[in-house]
Amino acid sequence: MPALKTILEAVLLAAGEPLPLERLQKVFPEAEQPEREALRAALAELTVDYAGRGLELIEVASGFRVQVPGTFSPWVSRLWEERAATYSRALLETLALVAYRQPVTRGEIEEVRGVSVSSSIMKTLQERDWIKIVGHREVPGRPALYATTRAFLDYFNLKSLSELPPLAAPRDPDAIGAELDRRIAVPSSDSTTSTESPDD
Amino acid sequence: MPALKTILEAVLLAAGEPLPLERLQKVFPEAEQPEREALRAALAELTVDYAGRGLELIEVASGFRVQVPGTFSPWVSRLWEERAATYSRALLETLALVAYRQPVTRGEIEEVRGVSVSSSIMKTLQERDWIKIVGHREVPGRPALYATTRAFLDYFNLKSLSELPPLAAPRDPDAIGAELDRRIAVPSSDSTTSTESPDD
Amino acid sequence: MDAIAQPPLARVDGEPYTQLPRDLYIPPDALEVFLETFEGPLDLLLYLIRRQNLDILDIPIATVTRQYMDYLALMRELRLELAAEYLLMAAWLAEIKSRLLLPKPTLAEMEEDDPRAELVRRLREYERFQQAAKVLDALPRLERETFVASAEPPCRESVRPPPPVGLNDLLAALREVLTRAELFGHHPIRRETLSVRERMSQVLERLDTLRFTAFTELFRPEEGRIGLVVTFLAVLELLREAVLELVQSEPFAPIYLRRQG
Repeated sequence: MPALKTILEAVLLAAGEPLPLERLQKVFPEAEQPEREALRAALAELTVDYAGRGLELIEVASGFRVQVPGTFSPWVSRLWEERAATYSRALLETLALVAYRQPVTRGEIEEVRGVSVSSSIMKTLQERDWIKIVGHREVPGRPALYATTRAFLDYFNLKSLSELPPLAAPRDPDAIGAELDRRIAVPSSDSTTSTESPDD
Repeated sequence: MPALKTILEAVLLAAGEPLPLERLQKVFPEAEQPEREALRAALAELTVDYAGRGLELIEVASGFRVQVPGTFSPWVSRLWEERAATYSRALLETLALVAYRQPVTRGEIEEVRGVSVSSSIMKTLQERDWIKIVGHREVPGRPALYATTRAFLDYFNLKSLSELPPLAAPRDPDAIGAELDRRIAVPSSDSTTSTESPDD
Repeated sequence: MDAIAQPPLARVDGEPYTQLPRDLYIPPDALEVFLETFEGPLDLLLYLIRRQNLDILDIPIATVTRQYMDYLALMRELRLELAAEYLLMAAWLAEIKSRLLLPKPTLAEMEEDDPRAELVRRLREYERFQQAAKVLDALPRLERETFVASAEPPCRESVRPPPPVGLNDLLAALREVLTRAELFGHHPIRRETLSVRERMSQVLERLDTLRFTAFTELFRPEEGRIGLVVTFLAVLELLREAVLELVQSEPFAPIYLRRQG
């Protein structure tokens, strides 16, 4: 019988999608299923084996995946005529709002962005399986609540939402109020330009 | 820049289809395209690297392809297992009767169940290696006597048949406890006692 | 903030415009592109503020409002369809401006929020998510930076696993069948000692391979009295059911068991 890590390598490459530990266990007959710890150890060995090679093993939200590292994209992307899809700012802003604010309604997204969110953006995001409806807010109209999916995390090479880069800290509304009070303490017309340097 | 064979590895793994030499050349910028001979040499190196691993490099009609060797098919094929079906009630009843009344003939099973037992059920149970014929009753027709197997005990995590749950199974102790608590809580004048009853 | 590189707002005769012309003259076809460049009134306002290197916290409302209205007027002049949000923002800006111009009458009303506070809050909030969108876009993602590595699998045919069965399913099935049997009343089932029936199977199994065995060899002293009794009962039951027969060549000779027939 081949070594555990070799079997895992074969299975992960044949799968072409992330596999959770449970599914890796299930490729073995019932009586021979390795413990999760043994699997983790073998996967760690593979990770080391792949250093400096044309492939890498990473863990994303749906499990373990073998992929070609980003350093090879200059060569790999020349394989295909089409360039990788780029997404509009509107789509990315909407996705960012769902990712950082989930679960969130379309109305709440529109509130922050100050414009209506086009249906085609919501449709594209759902068709890509990056966002999905996870429920409804119990207010009149029962608007749908959107959240990101596991496929979203997989696609962006993330294991969980906590791996998203932190959002710039919100400015405390009280602090904004205080700051404004200080600046306008001397009744001023709004044309007065502050001589203070911007604080950010 | 990574070694030529590493780039080829990355490109072949990302492609997911056979790539002819011309396409492998084209993943390099025009000025840097390696000679076909250099490519062939690097591919030969990869072939050697993959010996004893979960992948192999082969040349097929339309080019070079990375594939999982056939020796791994026992594991890989379990990746795409269909969802397990469920057994019919008739089959479970038959199995239960063999387990609790063994050794037993098909006629005896039919007598208790009140309907005939299909041959396919007996065949399925024998193919699963849960029951087997252990003898014949010396009556006209010499009907086969069925008993459960060791594999049956293994599957249900039993050391012996005596560990089968007794027929008149006592009620789940937790359920009994909850029931008692509920009954005790009612006569109590103190309304706080009811909050102490465990959730069920 | 001004360090953030702006994408070209428009291309006019192939020339990229990263800054809107100061005199606000924009060729019509470029303005259409320009309108698409902005993601809404908040985006446009942020642009105006950044362009003049102003602090969001200290927006000169009069100036910004005037500029904003100029843009809007121009767009309408060109009969570009303006989203309602732009007009709503214009109305809001006008309201803020008018409130700022009003004298502050009493001390109690000094507490009142700066009319700009809500606008500032929304601008800052939107700015955060503009930033987040950029961060998200910069993450390495599949099909752009990284690619799923796959190798041709050796086989594609799927395996159908046998159905799982729980012990409880088994017990439930038995209860059901026995209840049914009792209902008809023909076959009262009495609970038998399982171990005897199990031993019956074992004895038969043994005879299946041997055909013939010494009676004494069936007994295992290590099983103790209970084990001996169970084996003995099993043998008796098998004899009664005419599955086995006992063979003894002469009195006191060893007793053998063999399958009937």
